[in-house]
Amino acid sequence: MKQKVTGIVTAQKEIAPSIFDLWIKTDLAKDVKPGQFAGVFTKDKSALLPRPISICEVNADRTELRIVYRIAGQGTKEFSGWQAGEEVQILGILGNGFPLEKGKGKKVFLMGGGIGIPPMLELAKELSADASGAEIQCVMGYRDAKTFLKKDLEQYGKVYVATEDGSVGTKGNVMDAIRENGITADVIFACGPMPMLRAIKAYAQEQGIPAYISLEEHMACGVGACLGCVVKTKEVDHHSHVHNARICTDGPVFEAGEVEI
Amino acid sequence: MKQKVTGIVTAQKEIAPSIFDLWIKTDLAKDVKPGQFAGVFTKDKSALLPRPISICEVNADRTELRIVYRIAGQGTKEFSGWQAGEEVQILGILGNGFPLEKGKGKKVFLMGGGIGIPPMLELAKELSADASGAEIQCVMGYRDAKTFLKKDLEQYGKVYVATEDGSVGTKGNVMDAIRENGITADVIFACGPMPMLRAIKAYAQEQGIPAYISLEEHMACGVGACLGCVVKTKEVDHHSHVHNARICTDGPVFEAGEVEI
Amino acid sequence: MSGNNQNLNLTTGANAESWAPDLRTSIAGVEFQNPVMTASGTFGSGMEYGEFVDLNRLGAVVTKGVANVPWPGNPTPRVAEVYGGMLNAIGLQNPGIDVFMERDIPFLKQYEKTKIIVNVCGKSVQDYVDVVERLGEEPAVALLEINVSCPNVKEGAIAFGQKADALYNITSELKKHAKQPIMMKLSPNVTDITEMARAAEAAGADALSLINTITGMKIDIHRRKFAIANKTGGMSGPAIKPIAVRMVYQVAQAVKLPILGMGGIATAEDAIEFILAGASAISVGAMNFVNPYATVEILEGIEAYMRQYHVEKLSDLIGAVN
Amino acid sequence: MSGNNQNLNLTTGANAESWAPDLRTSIAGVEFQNPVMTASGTFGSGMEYGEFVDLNRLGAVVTKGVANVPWPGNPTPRVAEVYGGMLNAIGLQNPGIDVFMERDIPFLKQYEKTKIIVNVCGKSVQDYVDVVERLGEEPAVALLEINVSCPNVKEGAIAFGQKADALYNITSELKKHAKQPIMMKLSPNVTDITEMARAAEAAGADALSLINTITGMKIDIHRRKFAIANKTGGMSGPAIKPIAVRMVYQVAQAVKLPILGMGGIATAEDAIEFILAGASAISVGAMNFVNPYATVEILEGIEAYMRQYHVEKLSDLIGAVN
Repeated sequence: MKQKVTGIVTAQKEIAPSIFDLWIKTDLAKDVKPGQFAGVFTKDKSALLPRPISICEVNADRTELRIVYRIAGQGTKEFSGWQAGEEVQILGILGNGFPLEKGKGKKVFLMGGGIGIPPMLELAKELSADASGAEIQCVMGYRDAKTFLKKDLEQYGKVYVATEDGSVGTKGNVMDAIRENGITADVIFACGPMPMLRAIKAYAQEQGIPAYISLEEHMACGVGACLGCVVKTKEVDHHSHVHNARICTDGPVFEAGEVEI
Repeated sequence: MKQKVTGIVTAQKEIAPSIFDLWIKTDLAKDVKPGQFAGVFTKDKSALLPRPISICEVNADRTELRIVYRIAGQGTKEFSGWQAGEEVQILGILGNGFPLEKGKGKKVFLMGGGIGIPPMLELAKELSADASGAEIQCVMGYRDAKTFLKKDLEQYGKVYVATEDGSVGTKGNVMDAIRENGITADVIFACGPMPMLRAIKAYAQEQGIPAYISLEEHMACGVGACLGCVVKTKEVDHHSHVHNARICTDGPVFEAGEVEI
Repeated sequence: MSGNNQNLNLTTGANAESWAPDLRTSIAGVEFQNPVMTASGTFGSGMEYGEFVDLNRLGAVVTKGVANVPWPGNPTPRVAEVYGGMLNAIGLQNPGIDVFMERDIPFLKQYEKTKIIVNVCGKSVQDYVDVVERLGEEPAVALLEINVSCPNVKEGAIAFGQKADALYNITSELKKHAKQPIMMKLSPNVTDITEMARAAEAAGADALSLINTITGMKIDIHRRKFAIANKTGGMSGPAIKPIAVRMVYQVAQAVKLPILGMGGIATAEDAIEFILAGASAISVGAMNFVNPYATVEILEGIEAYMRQYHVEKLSDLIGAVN
Repeated sequence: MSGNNQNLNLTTGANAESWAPDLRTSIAGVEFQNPVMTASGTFGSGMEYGEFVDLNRLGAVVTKGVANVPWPGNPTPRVAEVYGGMLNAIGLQNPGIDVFMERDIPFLKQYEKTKIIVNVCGKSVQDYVDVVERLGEEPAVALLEINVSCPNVKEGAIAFGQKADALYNITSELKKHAKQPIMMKLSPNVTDITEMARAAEAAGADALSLINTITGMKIDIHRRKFAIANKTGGMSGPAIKPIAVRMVYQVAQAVKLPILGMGGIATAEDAIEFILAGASAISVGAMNFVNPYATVEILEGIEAYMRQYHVEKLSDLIGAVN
């Protein structure tokens, strides 16, 4: 059930320039699925709407959420100043997350770009924990050598890195890394900037494999009421009865072929 | 010179129900005159205007301001939560304060009602410190037995108390206390609710003595620019060239005969 | 100078007295258990917020606007945050009256204590007539709110809401076809809101709701682009409340029609301000997004205020400012 | 879902490059050293804020409105705080043109780098004409801002600002008598701001300034009384910014006249938003009350932005949104 709750910050640190790693104690952690997100509220009454931020992972006893975010404005700037012990307001858990079952026993690509990398961690963790033994290949795109979360991901699978400046791994983006390493997969899970997702959609189509991509859009309510965060869909969707799915509630994860991006 | 500065809270406690006693370290304390006030800012971006609050006193080495205020809304409610060490924004020092020289060597009434009592403390202190040896008679009106600042005032002069519920001193208001104690004065300094100030104005006129009263009005800028906080004056005043003096800069203290209240 | 005066915090006002204030109110002969409703477009048809609040506690659910056929709405981005509020240009995306009758009405009928108010939109008078007639078949719909003031659709809508004669014409036309009482939703984007209110009254409107959103704009200075694809969006949230209260008061002085007041209501204090200004009921809009429990908390706050000041009936507060 | 995007904080943008952006701008042939000005009525004639900022750093001081004779203004309370802003109903209290010419003009003349813009108010066309003619005697006055949009005075003022024909008439009449270029200050309390802008342009106005305040109301729910003696007041502050930006953009699209943009500007980011929307210069209003250093901080922030994005001339930013 979705709720707005008070959580307590347990730890926060900067893990790359203006990328912050925040742990929050909250009951919402109990049943998080990989790829779901939370709405985090500022304490600034001039900035009222929740900031949608994807869950990076939950701790072992499922009592705390980890979110890794980039400072992108006054809201996230405020978040970066939060101290352990501080009470914060969260709306969650939102969205449907990645269809884990599609990866079971398969050879998978987990592809993340920039601040789209964090949700891949919980996904890698849960896929690797699954008895079916999926083969997890993480392909992560960074700006530079500040490869945040790389070590975390390596616990669960092989990690291929692409950097824009070529300082680590393949010079270029995640598609370049796939080519350079000559790797393949039966299914793709991805999160990142739109150009990357478009490239992945095209690649998946030419390979004839499914790609589950996590989209973002400016949101207001986060619960499916306001129709602010829609994406054009190939088919008329069940809710809108027009070609508009709600990213917050029908997504944020869609099979790439279903959405027009 | 007026400035907006960052001060540091050094102490705060509740000295009567929803009456708070706040000390702030700031250079603004250097040249405060009794009856002047400061604009105190909330940290809540939905409530932007400074709250005008009169200075209760300054410490011996003039490095800290003391303000005693009542919780009257969201702004003062926020103030009441401020902890020692916290940085706060203040605009000051504002207004002209009481004309100390008018009390020198005289028999004076310092009359305060409710949250109008605090500014009387610095005034009593400075009058009593003056070589001319004014005879200080404080007449303070409270709701009930919670006679905040009474002990502070007693350091500087005789204190007569009136309480609405009669629990301490004279039952009634400050005028009742004057009659009951059969006391008189050559000059009055007063701050409090409008009905009290009107009664004092009438009393001063019938006694043929001057009364310097501190007025309040809703303010915006606090520095004389917006013309929000005016009071009708008997004479055309020098600034407005109509019968409107600015309480924030021409006041807040006026000789009772000069203003229409 | 004895320190500024501001309102005391209401929530301190509740107490455990045995008597219960009478929160009932009515609009155009329709009785509501209390004055707390939802602003069209911020609450869907209640499904999403049913997870957070008991819909049976609301005076009414005012639905998202529905048209004769499905509308796809505007391109994204459709929403942007602004100081103390937000802009939206959804463009009245809706599944059309057929789906609405089959899916949304039956859902809302489950909540027997809560009245159903349907917001009706269209691009031509005939569009509105078609929807109004379909809704006439459904007795569970208590009241129709006619959206002639959406700033985000090119044709129709706002055109009817910014010219008194156009408002008069569509109102009188809809009155001929409507089985339920009709409540015209007024646009704040006008020179004189009372002129619009009088036109609606003269044309036979049964009630008025105001305000719709105020047209605003946000520019991303780093990309030098509009924050919203539609360039302009309708502004809502606490930032617009003083404008809304002013218009509710002006309209209450100008016409006899009951008013559903809205515009930035975030707290019970806000709601009471609208009621004192002349609103018979109030709607919570964008603040549902900020606090999904807002409607019920506001309801409880209104009751606390009535206890604090010993107000027996809500009707004693309507228009009671002086 | 990879986290929301918002603007980066501008102040990180400044750097120590040697070149200096050209901040000069002009309105109706008047050259200003930079685009940062003050909104009429929030800055007096500069005396009070000269304690906080060096008036010589401003593009111009726009004075409090001055009439042909002293005006007493409205009863108190005249101001009230609202969410993200304030309401005021000062009622254009002013000492009249005689005192203004003897006291305020000589004071402002000391600041040679800063242009003087005088805001002119009146209750009849003749009132305005009298003031405009007196100001014509003073070459130090660079530009006249004609206040036809104060919502807080009963007669005149707003009446001229809410009807296109009335605005046309007063504008063309004043053009006959004005020695300086005239800038008509438009009211946002209209259905279509572009209609007003076109009327002013057609009548020969040299420039436009917008927006004036938006009429609002606040009710003290505990006393059940209006927070302001005048009942309604003009709303200003960050809360109204999106409405102001929208109107500046609409007007910039509709007419060729230069625009002085204002309405809730608190930061350099806000100021740049207005400039991108089409303003040639901007005024800081109510935020002077919140941060008396706001004007100069905004000036420095605009320069930092221009350095960050290598914008050589301010004119490259005017209307540059797309």
